[in-house]
Parts: sequence; structure tokens; C-alpha cells
Amino acid sequence: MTVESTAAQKPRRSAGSKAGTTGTKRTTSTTAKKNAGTKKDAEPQLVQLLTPEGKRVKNAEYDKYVAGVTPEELRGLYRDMVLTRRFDAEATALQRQGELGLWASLLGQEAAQIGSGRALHDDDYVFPTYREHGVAWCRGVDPANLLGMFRGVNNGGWDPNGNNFHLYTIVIGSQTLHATGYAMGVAKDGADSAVIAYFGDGASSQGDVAEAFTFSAVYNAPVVFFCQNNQWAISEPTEKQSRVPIYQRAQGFGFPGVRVDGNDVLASLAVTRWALERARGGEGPTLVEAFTYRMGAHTTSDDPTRYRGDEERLAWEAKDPIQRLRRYLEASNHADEGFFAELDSESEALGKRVREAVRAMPDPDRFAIFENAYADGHALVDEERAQFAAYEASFATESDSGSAAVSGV
Amino acid sequence: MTVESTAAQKPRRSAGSKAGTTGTKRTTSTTAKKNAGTKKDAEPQLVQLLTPEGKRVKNAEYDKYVAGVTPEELRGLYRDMVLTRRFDAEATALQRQGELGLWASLLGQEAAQIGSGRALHDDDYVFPTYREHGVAWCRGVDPANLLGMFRGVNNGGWDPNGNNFHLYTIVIGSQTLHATGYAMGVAKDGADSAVIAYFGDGASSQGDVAEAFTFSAVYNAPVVFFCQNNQWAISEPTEKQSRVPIYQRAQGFGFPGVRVDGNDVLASLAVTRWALERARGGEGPTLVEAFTYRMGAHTTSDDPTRYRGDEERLAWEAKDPIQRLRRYLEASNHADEGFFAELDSESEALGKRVREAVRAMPDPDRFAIFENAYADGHALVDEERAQFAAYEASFATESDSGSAAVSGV
Amino acid sequence: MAAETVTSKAVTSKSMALAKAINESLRRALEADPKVVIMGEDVGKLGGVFRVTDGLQKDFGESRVIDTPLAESGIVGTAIGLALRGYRPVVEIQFDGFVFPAYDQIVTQLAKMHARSLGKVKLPVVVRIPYGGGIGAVEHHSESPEALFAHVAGLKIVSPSNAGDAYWMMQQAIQSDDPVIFFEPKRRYWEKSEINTEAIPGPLHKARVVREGADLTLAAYGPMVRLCQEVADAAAEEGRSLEVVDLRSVSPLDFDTIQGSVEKTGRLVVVHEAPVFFGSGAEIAARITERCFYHLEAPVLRVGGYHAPYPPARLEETYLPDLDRVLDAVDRSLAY
Amino acid sequence: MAAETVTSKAVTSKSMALAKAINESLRRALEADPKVVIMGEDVGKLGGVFRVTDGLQKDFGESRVIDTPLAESGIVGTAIGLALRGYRPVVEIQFDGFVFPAYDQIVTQLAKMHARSLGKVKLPVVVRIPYGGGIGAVEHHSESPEALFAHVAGLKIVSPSNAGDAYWMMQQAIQSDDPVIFFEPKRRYWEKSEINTEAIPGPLHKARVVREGADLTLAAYGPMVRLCQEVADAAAEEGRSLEVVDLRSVSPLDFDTIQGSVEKTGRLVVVHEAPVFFGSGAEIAARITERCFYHLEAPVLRVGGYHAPYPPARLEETYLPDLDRVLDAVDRSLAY
Ligand SMILES: Cc1ncc(C[n+]2csc(CCOP(=O)(O)OP(=O)(O)O)c2C)c(N)n1
Ligand SMILES: Cc1ncc(C[n+]2csc(CCOP(=O)(O)OP(=O)(O)O)c2C)c(N)n1
Ligand SMILES: [Mg+2]
Ligand SMILES: [Mg+2]
Repeated sequence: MTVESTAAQKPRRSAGSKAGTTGTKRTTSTTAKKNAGTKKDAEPQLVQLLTPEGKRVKNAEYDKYVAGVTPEELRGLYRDMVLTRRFDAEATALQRQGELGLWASLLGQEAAQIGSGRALHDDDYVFPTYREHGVAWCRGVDPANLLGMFRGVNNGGWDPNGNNFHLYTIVIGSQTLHATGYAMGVAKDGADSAVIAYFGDGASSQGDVAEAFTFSAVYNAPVVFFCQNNQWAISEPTEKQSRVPIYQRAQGFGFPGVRVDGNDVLASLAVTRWALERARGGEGPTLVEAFTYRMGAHTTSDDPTRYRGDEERLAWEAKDPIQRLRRYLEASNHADEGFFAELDSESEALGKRVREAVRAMPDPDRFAIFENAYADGHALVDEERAQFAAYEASFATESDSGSAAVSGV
Repeated sequence: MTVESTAAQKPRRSAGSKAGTTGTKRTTSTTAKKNAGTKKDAEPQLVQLLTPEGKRVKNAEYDKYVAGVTPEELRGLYRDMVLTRRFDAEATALQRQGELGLWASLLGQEAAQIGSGRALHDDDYVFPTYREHGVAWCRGVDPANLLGMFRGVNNGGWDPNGNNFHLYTIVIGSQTLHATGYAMGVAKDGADSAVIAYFGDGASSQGDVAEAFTFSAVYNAPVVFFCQNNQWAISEPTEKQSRVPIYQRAQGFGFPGVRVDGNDVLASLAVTRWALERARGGEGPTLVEAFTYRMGAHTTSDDPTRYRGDEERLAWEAKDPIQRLRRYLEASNHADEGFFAELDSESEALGKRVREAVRAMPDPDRFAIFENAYADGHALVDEERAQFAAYEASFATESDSGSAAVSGV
Repeated sequence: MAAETVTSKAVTSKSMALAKAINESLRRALEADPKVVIMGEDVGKLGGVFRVTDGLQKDFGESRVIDTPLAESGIVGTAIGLALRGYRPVVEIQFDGFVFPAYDQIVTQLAKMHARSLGKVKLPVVVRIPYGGGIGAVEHHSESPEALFAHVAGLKIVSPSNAGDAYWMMQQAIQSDDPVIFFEPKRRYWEKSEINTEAIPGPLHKARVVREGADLTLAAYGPMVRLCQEVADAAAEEGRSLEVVDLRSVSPLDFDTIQGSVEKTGRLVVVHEAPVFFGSGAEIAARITERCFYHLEAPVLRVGGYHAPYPPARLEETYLPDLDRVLDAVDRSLAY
Repeated sequence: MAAETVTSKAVTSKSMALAKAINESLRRALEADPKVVIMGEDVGKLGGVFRVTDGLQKDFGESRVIDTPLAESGIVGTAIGLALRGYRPVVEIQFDGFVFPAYDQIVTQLAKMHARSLGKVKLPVVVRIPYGGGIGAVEHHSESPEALFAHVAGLKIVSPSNAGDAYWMMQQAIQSDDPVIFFEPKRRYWEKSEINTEAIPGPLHKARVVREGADLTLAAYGPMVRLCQEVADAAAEEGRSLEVVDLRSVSPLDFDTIQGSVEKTGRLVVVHEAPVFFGSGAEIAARITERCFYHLEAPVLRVGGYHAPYPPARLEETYLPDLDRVLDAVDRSLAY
């Protein structure tokens, strides 16, 4: 699957770190302070590099983080977003067809995820929620693997250390502490990697997230807290979680927070690179609030018509992350018809491949229940496994003896 | 006991609310913002009205909250602090003598507690930690009652609704949520009372405290978060909890935070009045960080020599809350020798009374274990109580039959 | 039996799904007592992910039916504060697996406040938890943590098995001056049964013999009661007469009713979804063995989850007690 | 028996208090494996409120022995992260009653990560909890919450009763690739016994018969083992021969050893400080009754705390099992 992802086009590590070493500490912390000073009522400052119309706007602080992005890399970002959306749509369809029990769509959040995901180095480590399909894509996790837990064949079907991408975490907020602890370990090891923890606007209310802020600040851990504020926590708008913009939360813990246009893949890339550089440079944690929108339902079980109108969605469709990059690519002649056509068929192929992979996914062995409860074994599990085996066997025996009885008649 | 407390001298409720109604909202929120902007390294702004030398300094924003304080009331504050300290010393002595199992001394924090405690109206509600002996005093809780849990005869020996003073809470931070919920109820009732939650610098790290900030902000609950930053959480200095001053935490949740000199009773009174007025006026939560110092050990079980030197303590002794008010009272001729002499004997009388009350405190009845587990009863508790009764009775029987046996020989 | 239809009072008796019965019960409580408030994630416009609070915010307003921030400790902690102020909060935890962030507030505060205050403070808080498996959900959405609460003194734990009980038990839980953890068998939410909104069926913590039998007693609560009834049907076909006890309450447990049944049948199998190890079945087995030592013709047997994390959905049928597994235990018990 | 003195190897055997033994064991682990880190509130300069980590920060530095912010969920949550990075954190929870803020991280994350990852991720985290009563402490400082963890699959639970075991069990817990909740009997911290730092006494989860007897088996762990030995002494004076089993591990429970003993004695009394209701005794009674149905001459009896919040210190003697209460249960058992 790694082959399909835009690995070839992804920004070089060396380029990334070069951009980062041009010391921007002072300017950035000024920004953070300025932002944090914004009043509740005023619309907070939003880092944006591409307007919804696809115009590239200058930004004195963050331009340098994407200065080296080539047209090829831009096409790569576009491709990542399109394929991620295609995959996501396929998963939604698979749920409708009964192949999955549930699906949590990322529709609308592609830019936040691809932008931040492509900012990462290979040795960085990711702690996702249950919706980070785009980030998983950037890490080279096989999309089909993401579906296992939604199909109900496992609770997380990949090796976190295979792609430095931790398992999806469902208990809201808890992964932010794991990320912080992992980052404390990175710092202990003297490594110059960074860690990124994804979470949602709703999650910002959880005590665990606040504790993660505290621990990361006190230990100056190299972690980026990446909050996708998609405006909704199931049926609750962000006002039910906070009366000020979420990025401002960071300042009270002693590290910068910044709000980025989460529907702008270039801005998401730039701001995340900045934050990751801070982490790698020993400057500790950063909070990035990616302001975006959950265009679909919370999950396939949800019914958004109960709590929000269409207007909001329509307004956000005008800010669609994929459309805006396409407009920019077209206007700047960075991509031609052929590119888009090829991507279309690549998308369809991906959809087909995922569909087939899911349908071919075998149910787990019944004994799997007992397999991984413990690493070193547990006497009771052994006993229960044995009892279960005997119980299962009793049916075989019964039906054996049953058929024996029949043949005996 | 209410007789002994400075009830007579305490600021009139009407005076308090008058000071508050002179609309100060704009100015104060500006202050909060200014404070929140303070950099980590710079010494944050501290609201102070009395210098350690006992000089009254002007403060454009907070003077009005203590403008009506009469000399009599000043002497009352002094008296409160002296008697609280005397009571506290007695409790420490009682622990040494084996009358108490433990004591958590408030030594050094008298100004923060008396200042904030005297800012309260009767219908306000207090949620303390385990160290708010000075606040309890202001609420008219019998000091002897505070000792029950430290003696081990109960887990909280007063009726919270008797003085609107909740039970001491030991699980760090949890009472801040109770205070928030209570305040939500106050708002629902349309009452114009306020709620105050006490907690420590260490507690600021607990997830519950962050959640209390979130809930209170979202529901605009009339609650004052009063953090006594006494520099230590047992052996850990505040740097282990936060890398920025704690009052700044509030801004990220969308409400003001302010740092007050917690060894200045007048400033503590003024700032708390301001915050309580905000609450009563429908402006929602406020965080007050009272910057003070725990002059004694964490509790009588603690040994501070293991983790801090004497110099620090000596430096803080120079800022002693009682001394500074005494200097001011003397310099301004608000109190004469007679007052201090009388207070001395009143102190001794209090010590004696408490000592006697504690010694007279009976051990609880053994059946008390079963008494209050449930309000409406529980079949198992009834069963266990009956079994226990039979078991207890069996000894009587045994020893009866035992002596019968002996007399039989 | 839950399936029994009440025919006499057409006016007060209606057939209703379990979720709807709780909804009606909450509505009645909101109407009857202005101090009752509903709190939780998505309980407002959405009506909760299972629609148990459907329509309540619309009818009672945002100050009675409160969408909370996403923080379970905060929800229970502020509910405690509201109760201290005289309110009677009914709190929803969205799924069983998400109650743990609130565990500290429940165990150290909610459960102990009455005792701590020597009875001065009462906390009439109901914590509603949709629980258990069988709906093919993802991780953390199918747990049965009741034992983790039953061990904690100061709490009461109940779990209805059908709509009629759910309606009344919710009324009683809200009226209780003690905190009640109300476990709702989510896989039964859509099952209908008759409810009579006039007649209280009995005390909240009393078990009920829902089927009489002579050979063996099956004891269960919540989602497993219906299974046990099916087991009894199946066993009846093989000529075995099983008695089924719907425990209804996990703390307190109504040992008297179980004892009465076991003294008659001499055999007991306890069934729950929660893992067997340290589960309700252990307590029931221990105490009933003590009470009925000379009546038991076989050891009390337990059927429940295995000592392994709740498995992915495609394995839950294997993990959960089903007809065959309970019948197997019945066979083993009868074989003594 | 714990009091037995090892006389052969004077070099490797020394008498030591339980707290000190754990301290030495932690020191050895820190020396042996650079990935071992100690975390908790006040574990640094103070050496913990019980001095169990005394001197370790001085000798191993602040990056190995870490004073954490005051937030238990944060402590366990970051320990999980450190373990994911390859560390082996040994976490201290200051007192039993303060583990609950971390309960969610322990139950939903620490316990399940190995299974969730299909074995790809191991979390060798030790959570040390000084537990139990008997020291005259204030509220929340005397709890015995082991059953609340034992019900949770994915965790291992142990509790040493003496210094020698504490030393080795800590070594084994740290080496375990599974999360271990290590319950330290705080009221025994100051009791000395011999430790032999060379010879591993046996597997971590194996119970030990610490006193042989013929008439009845007493099973206990942690702080109650010594009490049971005293009970056996007292009973011996009345001519009764009690066998005492030190369970050492609560999850898994070593049922084989208990069974072996009960098959011999025919009677079992389980003793723990935790409330009886849904406590360890319930699980032991249920399973041993199943395993030894024809051997038991009396029901398994349980002695433990009552179903009430842990009482104030002046009542803890009444609340906790003591010599008389255990003897009473022994009498009742023998009376069958
Ligand atoms: C501790 C916990 N409580 C409740 C839930 C149920 N739940 C799942 S997703 C969700 C909303 C999350 O909102 P947000 O953090 O904004 O993330 P989003 O779904 O919008 O990506 C809730 C309440 C949960 N998974 N975990
Ligand atoms: C949840 C919890 N964890 C740990 C403790 C143990 N403990 C009691 S007081 C204390 C330090 C509290 O420090 P701080 O909040 O600054 O208050 P202070 O004691 O300084 O007044 C600790 C760790 C506790 N009571 N509750
Ligand atoms: Mg969201
Ligand atoms: Mg402190």
C-alpha cells in the first residue's frame, strides 16, 4: 500500500529541517501572544495561505515553511486528499452495504490531515483519534487495515511501530497523554523526533487533555497537539466546549497556540512544520487548532439533521479543501487535464481495491479472544481457553455421536 | 463558637455589595488581559495593597473594594488571623500530643484565607480543601469540629448547610467540580449568591480542575476559583505543576485570572470581593491566585527538611501576613496596646477551649460504621449490622459463660 | 414474565420499547419535580445516541435538559454540586466504556458523601449507563462494568430487563435519596413489552421470579434475563423445569429471593455478560452457597464473559453467554 | 513462613523492612536496566511519603526518578506513552484512595493495549499502590481496591506480605511484559523479615503455603497474611491445626494451591481488608466451591470489610478483620 501513497512526492526530510532551522522562535511566540489576546467576540486570527478561491496569500511568518514546496509536491498533496476522500467515500458505502459496522468519515477534514501528516518525518510518531484516515494515509498505513476495527474483525489492525502511527483511540482525549509520555521518552533518548497528538474540539474538554498540556509543558516534551476543530462533537457545537477559541487554551499552560485554516492544506502543512520544528528544536509543546468542518455525519450511526441545518454545510462546501487546491493548481498551471484524469482512475482503482480487500477480510478465529489478553500469559485465561476448547469440542462430539447414532439406526 | 469569630466586626453585607455595584467590569477585564500577557520569566503583576512593611499602597482598580473598611473591621481581620493561627498552632500541638492523628497547618496562609473568607456573603457557598481553617473560621464553623476528621472520629463533622461551608475534600481538585455544579444550580435558581472553590497550586494539575474551568465557563457559572499557591505541593515546588503563573490558566478557558498577594489580607479581601461581584453580576467565573507560602510542613507527617532549605522560609517570614497588618494598624493608630493584649488572652482562651473540646471528643459508636452508608438503607448493610450485633453479643455471652464456667469450678 | 400482556386496564397499559419507556419515565419525572434535570453528552437536540432523551429538551428547555461538555468527570462532578444545591440530576454516560473518566467522582465523592457528612448531605443522583454487548459495536461500546460499582459501598446498582420495569425502576431511582447507577441493557432498547404507568410493580431492589421451575434456578439481570427465559423454554422441551429469577438489582442483591428459589430447586446457574472473574456471579455463588449449603446439589455455576478484553464485534457471539453456553452449564449442574 | 530465618548464606541474606526491601529492589532494577524509570508525586527528594523511593533520585538523577505533576491520570497516561517508547515505568500512586483519577487510563488503555494491538504493543508498566488500613489515617488513605482491578482483564495484580517477597515480586513485576498493579501493604512497611537477594523464591503468581495444617485453610494476601498466621497460632493453642496460604497474587489467583490445601482440610476461610461484597473472597469461594464441591465440609467463609465506606480511624479496628473475627469465622466453619 505504501506504493500508492504519495511517498515519492512527499517533502524531503532534509528540506523540512532546513526550513525549520531558520530561527523563527521570537516571531512565532509573538504571534501566539497576539492571537491569545484576541477577544471572544472578534474573529480570531487564522493562518491561511490559500483562500477558498484558491488564491495564494502571503504570510510573513509561515511562508518560509512551504517555500520549498514544488509543483510536484503540490500535486502530491492534492492526490493525497483526493485519494483519501475516495477511500473515505468507499468506506461509507461499505458500511451502507453492511460490510462495515460503522464508519467515521473525515469528509471535509482532508486538508488538515494531509497538511499535518505530510509535515511529519518518518521518525516522528503519531497518536490519532478514530478519524485520522488522511494522516494514516500519509504514514503509509494500508487503508484496508483501517477498516478492520470498523468491520469488527479487530480493535486495531496494524503494528503501530510499523509506520510510527499508533492505533486509533476511541476513549476521547486519552491518547494525548500517551503522546506526551512518548515525547518525554523521545527527549530522554536525546532523539530529535517529534510526536503529534490528534484530537477534536470536543476532546478539548477532557481532563486528560489538560493534563497532557500540563505534563508536556512541565517536561518541555516535543509534542504537537493538533486539534481538528470540525465545529461539532457529535451533536454539540464547539460553544458547548469552550467560550473562547480552542487554540487560546495553550497559553494558560505556557506554550503557544495557533489557529490555522484547516481547509487549507498548505497552511496546515506550514503551521505543523513550524510546530514540529519547535518540538525538535527543544522548544517543547505547541497547540495547533485546525479550523475545519465535519461535512458528513459524526459516524454512519449519526443523523445530523436532528441538530444542524444545511446552510452551514453549504457555506463550508464553498471552502472545500480539495476544490481550493485544485483551483490553485489550475490557475498556476501546476497540473493539467491528464493529471486529473489519471488521478480519477487511480481513485477508482483504490476504491475497488479497498472494497475487495474488505470483502476478503476473514472473520477472526474464535480462539483469538484468548490470544492477546496478556503478553506473558495468565493462568485463568489458559483455563478458560481449555474449557472453551472442550466446550467447542463437545459439539463436534455430540454431532459426531449424533451422526453415529443416526448411522447406527 | 460563632460568638468568638469576628462576626461583629465583619464587613457588612450591604457595604460589600455597594462596593461591587459601582460597575468595574471593563477595568477589571483589562487587568486580567494585561496580567495574562506577562511573560514566563518576568515577575507577574501581583495585586498588593499592604506592603510587607505594612505600608498601604494605592491601587486604582482594587482600592474601591476596600474603601469602606473601617478601623474596627481592620482589627477584626487582624483578630481573625491571630485567632486562626492560634487555633492552628494548638492543633499542631494536639497532634504532637497524640490527640490528633494528623494536622494540616495553614501557617502563613492566614491572609489569603481570612481576606477571601471575609469577602463572602452569608448566602455564598464555600468548597474547601483540607487546609481552609481560616475560611471555616470566617464561616462560623466551630474550630473544634474541624478537628474531628484529624482525630479520626469522623470524616467531616459539620453540616455543610449550617454555614454554607462544604466538608473538607481530600481528593485533590474534586471539589472544584462540586462548586461549579453548585454554582450552576445557583444560576438556575436565579439567586444572586456566589460560590467559591479553594484549591492548591498542586491541584491546578488535576484534570478535574480543568473540567471545572470548562464547565463554569460554558455555563457562565457564578463561581470563584481561589487557588492558594503556597509554592509547594508536599515536596514539589510549583514549577513541577506549571511553567507559567497559575492565574494565567484562566484566560485559555475564557475568563479572567488575577494574582493577588496572598499574604496581604486587604488585597485578598479586595480581589475576592471583585471576583464575587463578577459572579453575582452574571459575569461568570474568575480565577484568583493567592500567592502565598506554606510556612510549615505539608502536614504533621511531613518532613520539609528533605526538600527545602531554611532561607526560603526566612524570606517569607519577612512577609508574614499577620505582622504586616499589625505594622499597619500600629502605624495608623488603628489599634492600641489594649487591643493586642486582649487578643492575646482571647487567643489563649481559644487554645484552651479547643484543647479541652478535643480531649472530650468521644470515640464514635462502633455501630456508626453502618449508620450512614446509605440514606434509604441497603439490605446488605442491614444484614451486616445484624451479624455484627450478634458477633458483639457473642463476646458478652462467651465471657458470661466464661465466668459462669469459672464460678462453676 | 416480561412478555405477559396486561389486559385489564387498556388506558394505563401500553406496549412500548425499553428505550421509549425510559424516555416516558424521564418525562414524567421532569414534569413531576422541577428539581429533576437531565445532563449528558448529546442528550439535547439529538436526544442521546439511543434517543432515550428524545424530545425532552424541546419540551423542558435547555436548563432542564443539558448538553454538557465532553468530560465525564465533569458531568458527574457538577451533578454532585447540583445535588448539593437541591437538584436531582439524571446523568447520561453515553456508553459503558466511557464511565471510567467519571469513576473517581463516583467512587470517592458520589458514593461517600452521605457517610462522610454523617447523613447531613444526600446525593440523589442517577447515573444512566447503556451497557452490554450484542449490538456489533466498536471497542468500549459493549462493556458490562457493574461489578466495578457493586463493590463500592454507598452506591445502588440496578438494571431492568424489560420496558415495564425500566419505566418504574427509573421513577424509583430518581426518587431515591441515594445515588443509583442505572444500567440500561442497550441491546434490549428496541424490545417492546407492556408497561402499566399506574401500578408500581414493587420495591426497586427486589428480585422477581419471572418463570417458575423445579429443577434448577437461573439468575440474571438486564440483557440476560430474556436469554434465560429462552433457555428455560429450550430446556422445557427436553423435559427440564427451570426457574428464572430476574434480579433487577445488583446492589443490594436480593439474596432472599434467590435463596427461596434455590432451596426449592437445589441448583443455581448465574448468567451475566460481564467477565466471570470477580463478577456478580462470584458474589451470588459465595453467598448462596453459604446460605444454602445443605440445599445445593451442585456448586453454583457461572456463565459470563471470559477474562479477556471485550472482543471485536465479529467475536462477541463467542464471548457472550448464549443459549448453548447456558444450557451447557445447566447440563453440568444437573449432572452433579 | 515469613519469619523463618535463612542461615546458610549470610552474605546474600539480610533482615529488612518491607518498605526498604522494595526500595532495594527498585534500586537494583534501576541499575540493571536503563529503561526503568520511577514516576510519581513526591518520589524524588522526599523519597515518597513512605520513603519507598528514598535516595533513588539522588543516585539515578531526575530523568530516571521523576517527580510528576499532581495528576494521576497524567502519571499513568504518560507512563503508557513512555512504555510505548520502550521504557519500563514504575509508577507510584501515593495512596490507594488516589488511584481512581487514573482508573480510566488503567482500565481502558493500560489493560487493553496488548490485546487491542493483537500483541504488537507491550506495556510493561508497574503501578505501585500502598494500600489498606491499620495506620490510623484520614479518609481515602486506607482503601483496598484490588477487586476493582482484578475484574479487569489485561492486568495482573499482586500483593506481597513480607519483605522477602516484596523484593523479588517487584523484580518480577518490573520484568513482566504485562502491566502489574503492585499493592503494597502499607501497614507492614516497617515490619522486617529476611530477604535473600540471590535466590528467586518462585514464580510471581504462585501462592505459598506458609504454614501447614489439617483442619482448615486460611487464605489471604498482603497485610492479612500475618494476621492469619497469628490466628493459626491462637487456634493451635486451642488444639486446632490451621493451614495458611499466602496467595501473593490476586490476578491470576493460584487456585491450584488453594484447591490442594482445601482438598486436604475440607474447610476454607478467606480474609481480606476489602469489603466482602464483590471482593476477592467471592471469587475464591465461587471457584473453590466448584473445584472442591465434594471436599468442602462447610461453605467457604469470608472475613473482610463491611459494605460501608471505610470508617474514620477510630473505627477501623472494628471495620478491619482481626484475630477475633477470623477466629469467629474459623469456629463457624468448624461448626458445620
Ligand atoms: C470518554 C469518551 N466519552 C464519550 C465518547 C463518545 N464519543 C465518541 S466521539 C464523540 C465526540 C467527539 O467530538 P470531537 O472531539 O470534536 O471529535 P470529532 O468526532 O468531531 O472528530 C463522543 C462524545 C467517547 N468516545 N469517549
Ligand atoms: C487525587 C489525590 N492525589 C494525591 C493526593 C495526596 N496529596 C494530598 S495533599 C497533596 C499536595 C497538594 O498540594 P496543593 O494542591 O498545592 O495544596 P497544599 O497542600 O499545598 O495546600 C497531595 C499530593 C490527594 N490527596 N489526592
Ligand atoms: Mg469535533
Ligand atoms: Mg500547595
